[in-house]
Amino acid sequence: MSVVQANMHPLDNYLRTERLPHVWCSGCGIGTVLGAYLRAMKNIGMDPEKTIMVSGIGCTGRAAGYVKMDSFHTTHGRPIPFAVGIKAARPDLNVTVFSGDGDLFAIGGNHIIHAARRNADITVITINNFIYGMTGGQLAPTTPETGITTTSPYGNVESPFNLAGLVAVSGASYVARWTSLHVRRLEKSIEKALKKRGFSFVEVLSPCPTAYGRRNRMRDPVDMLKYFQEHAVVKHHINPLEGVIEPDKDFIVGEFLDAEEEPTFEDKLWEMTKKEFLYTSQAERTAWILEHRRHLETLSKIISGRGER
Amino acid sequence: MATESRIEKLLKESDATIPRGTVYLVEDRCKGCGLCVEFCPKGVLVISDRFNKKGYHPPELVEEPPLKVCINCGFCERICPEFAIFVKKKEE
Amino acid sequence: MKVEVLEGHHFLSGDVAVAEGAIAAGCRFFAGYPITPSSEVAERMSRRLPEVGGIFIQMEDELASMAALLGASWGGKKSMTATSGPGFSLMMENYGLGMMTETPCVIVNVQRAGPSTGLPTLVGQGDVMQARWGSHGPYETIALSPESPQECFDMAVRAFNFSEKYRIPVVVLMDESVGHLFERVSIPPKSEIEVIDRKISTDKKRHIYEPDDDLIPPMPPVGEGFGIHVTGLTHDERGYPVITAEAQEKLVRRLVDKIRVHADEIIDYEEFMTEDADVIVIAYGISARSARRAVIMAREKGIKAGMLRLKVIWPFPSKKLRELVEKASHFVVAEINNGQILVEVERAIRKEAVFVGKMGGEPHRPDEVLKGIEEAVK
Amino acid sequence: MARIELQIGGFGGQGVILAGLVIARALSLYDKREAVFTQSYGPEARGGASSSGVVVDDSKVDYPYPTKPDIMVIMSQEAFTTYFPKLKKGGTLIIERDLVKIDGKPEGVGEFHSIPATKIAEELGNRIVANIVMVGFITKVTGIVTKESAKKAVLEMVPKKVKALNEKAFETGYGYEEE
Repeated sequence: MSVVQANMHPLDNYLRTERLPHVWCSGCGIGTVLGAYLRAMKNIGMDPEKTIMVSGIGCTGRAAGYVKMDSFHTTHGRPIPFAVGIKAARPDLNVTVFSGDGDLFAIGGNHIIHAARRNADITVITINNFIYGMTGGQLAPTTPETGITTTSPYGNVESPFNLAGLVAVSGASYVARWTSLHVRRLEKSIEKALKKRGFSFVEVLSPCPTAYGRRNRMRDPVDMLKYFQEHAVVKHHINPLEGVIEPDKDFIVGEFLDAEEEPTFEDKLWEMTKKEFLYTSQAERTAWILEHRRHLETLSKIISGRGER
Repeated sequence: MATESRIEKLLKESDATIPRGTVYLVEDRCKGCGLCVEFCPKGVLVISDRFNKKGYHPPELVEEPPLKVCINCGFCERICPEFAIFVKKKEE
Repeated sequence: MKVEVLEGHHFLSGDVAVAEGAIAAGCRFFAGYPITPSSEVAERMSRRLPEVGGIFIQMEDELASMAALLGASWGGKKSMTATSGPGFSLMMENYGLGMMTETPCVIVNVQRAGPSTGLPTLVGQGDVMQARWGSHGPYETIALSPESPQECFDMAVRAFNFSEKYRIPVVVLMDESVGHLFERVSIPPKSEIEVIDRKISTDKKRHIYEPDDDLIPPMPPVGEGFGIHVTGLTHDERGYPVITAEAQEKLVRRLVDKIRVHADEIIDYEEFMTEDADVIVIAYGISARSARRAVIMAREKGIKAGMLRLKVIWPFPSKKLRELVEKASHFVVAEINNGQILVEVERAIRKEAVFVGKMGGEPHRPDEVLKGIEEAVK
Repeated sequence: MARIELQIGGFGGQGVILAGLVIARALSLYDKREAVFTQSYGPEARGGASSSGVVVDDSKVDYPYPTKPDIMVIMSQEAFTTYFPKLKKGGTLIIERDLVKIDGKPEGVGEFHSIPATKIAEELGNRIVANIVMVGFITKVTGIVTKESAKKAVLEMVPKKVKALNEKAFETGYGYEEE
């Protein structure tokens, strides 16, 4: 029996549908996670016109090309500093970085720890598929020990990064890890991350059947999701160091960190500017205030809230 | 499926009705990965023999009441990486 | 000092002057990483930008600085960074992204002697070709070379104007000597400083990379519902990736042409005693100040010398050199490297020039350039 | 007046950079001359010999560094060894008398002046103003810059709470009578 044929999908308003189908392989989890992101946006009523997505290079880096919002597909490893720049210039806009583990933690590793340290008010979604997918399956900073890749044909001798743990200890405000199978909780988690003022980070373990699964006994996309189903243990607010992922062992997913809100990097930058800024003319003053109205409002709320505590 | 039949039984005894859903598909976006089929909690989907435009086998429905019916849970919609499949509540 | 334009006469170093020029041009965002001999630019900006409603960020490295610059520029701020050799090398990746995505911004490079860490505190002019070809792929660049703090101020304004007008990252190629020497800088009132702002797109239906007749597409603002997509991949006018040779030819040809067709508006040089000159020295930055002295010394010795000083290095004034080669018989190139502009000069005049190079560490002494002039006329 | 080159040499921490900068600024902004200030950069400036240069001319200065200084101010023995040989024949030599041990005017020097700038500064209350004592003295004996301009530049460039001390240092240096 055939399902009902449709021309439109409920998320189409958030997608550049003229560019679909996307480039990702059959069974790749990136589309699933992108869907969770767009649903989360929709659920909390975040205005796509006031939202910017920045991606780096790699399979996940292509995400920015499919969302119907202002989007930037930048250079390898640099979406976070690009996003920091755009957010500092326009604190009234929501800025999300959507990129892969290689992009954000190998070549761009320095940037993510510093953006977390600064508590830049951006949301970072990382697809962790344990591999460099787009370039054909080379070793990633997340490839599990013993993992076979095209550049570790005898097995990986390195220890992988514990991404969520690393970000949690670097100074972020919100950190969570899910798998692409945990779609509902992922969606809720992204909602929280988007709403959180400050640096928020969601790591999503996601299957790459083509470049990783094929070489590591999980050829079918279903195999990897089943692996997630069997080994993922939901646990919240753990010691970030517990977040290591080891082959064939259970691993923790959940909310690693949900810190109390603190003034963000942009709050502090603009507060400093506001103190020093000598308005040169009434017109300029008005323009400046308009531009940062939303920002100033939230800022004053936070500051007065802090006073009450 | 033991638990499910128990739930079915409980539901039958109560006034509650199981929500029913209709499955929709933007067929040419499908890449035949099978995730919707595999993870549908009700098992209402199977991979069809048909090809879509890109040469993939899209899913199709096996409605076998009372157990194999779409309950509008939306999991297929969420797990689908292609923005291809979605469900809507069936109006009775 | 809470003023936007530091009107009046001041005694400033080149590094401070370039920062003041940037602010006068409307720069409201600076991202950088400290590096000698450019750090004074960052220090000045960190003090000044909050006073004028701008943002200063010290990033974690130069890769990040350059990326943040592009982000802020799309966020609507005129943005700048300052660096030196090793940092400039790190910026090359996103310099290319700026070229490909047509993002206005200004990079100040206070050159020191290299390669590598080289002489951090001492002068060099070895980044001329890196400014031209440092990122991969074909493109056209704009690079200016001031010889004094006054020009550092003036050229910062001009660099921003070029970057906004042609939607391109512009390099201000300073050198340690010019960056660190102090001289009087006279700053006109704000109303007398010409400031150009980028063309803003107002039509949401218009494709993001649909150029006007001048080959430059107006820039859409972010956060206003334009739904733009910006990528470093080869793209079509909608901004979408198109991975074909045809798309590359069309896009990159325009990126090159948008500078080439406007080259005459950009190119700038100073002719010093060239009118009747038999021998012409080509120099820029601090080397030009040595060369100017050498030309005077040569004239005292009865040699008809002159100087062509490149105020804008890229685009290169080949046409001017071809004119000069009709009148003058000899050419000398003085620069603090192993012959970079030399290649361009010889290509333009189609013969050899006498090269007075220095590997770096100190500017030419005037007598060293004079020796080159004497050798040329021998 | 044609091009005049002044070089001030000493060791790091003596304030030779500020001394040169004050004079150059005074010349440029208040005496309306064309002046340029340069300094030696590099690790040697932190502890070793350190120097600053002022070049003044009627028209815009071309080559900005001193080549054969007309006036050489030396504030340490090491700086004397390093910089003195560059002094133009017949040029003016000014030394910090207690820190540069030489037997009277060296050969080839035109005018020769000496001042115990550090001792004077100590007597005024802080050796840190030795450089400003020297600026006062340079102003007086060379006439390269007018007194009003030099003093104005000094007061502009030092922190508010030490203005009085620096003014006294400048005046004392200016009024110093050589033995």
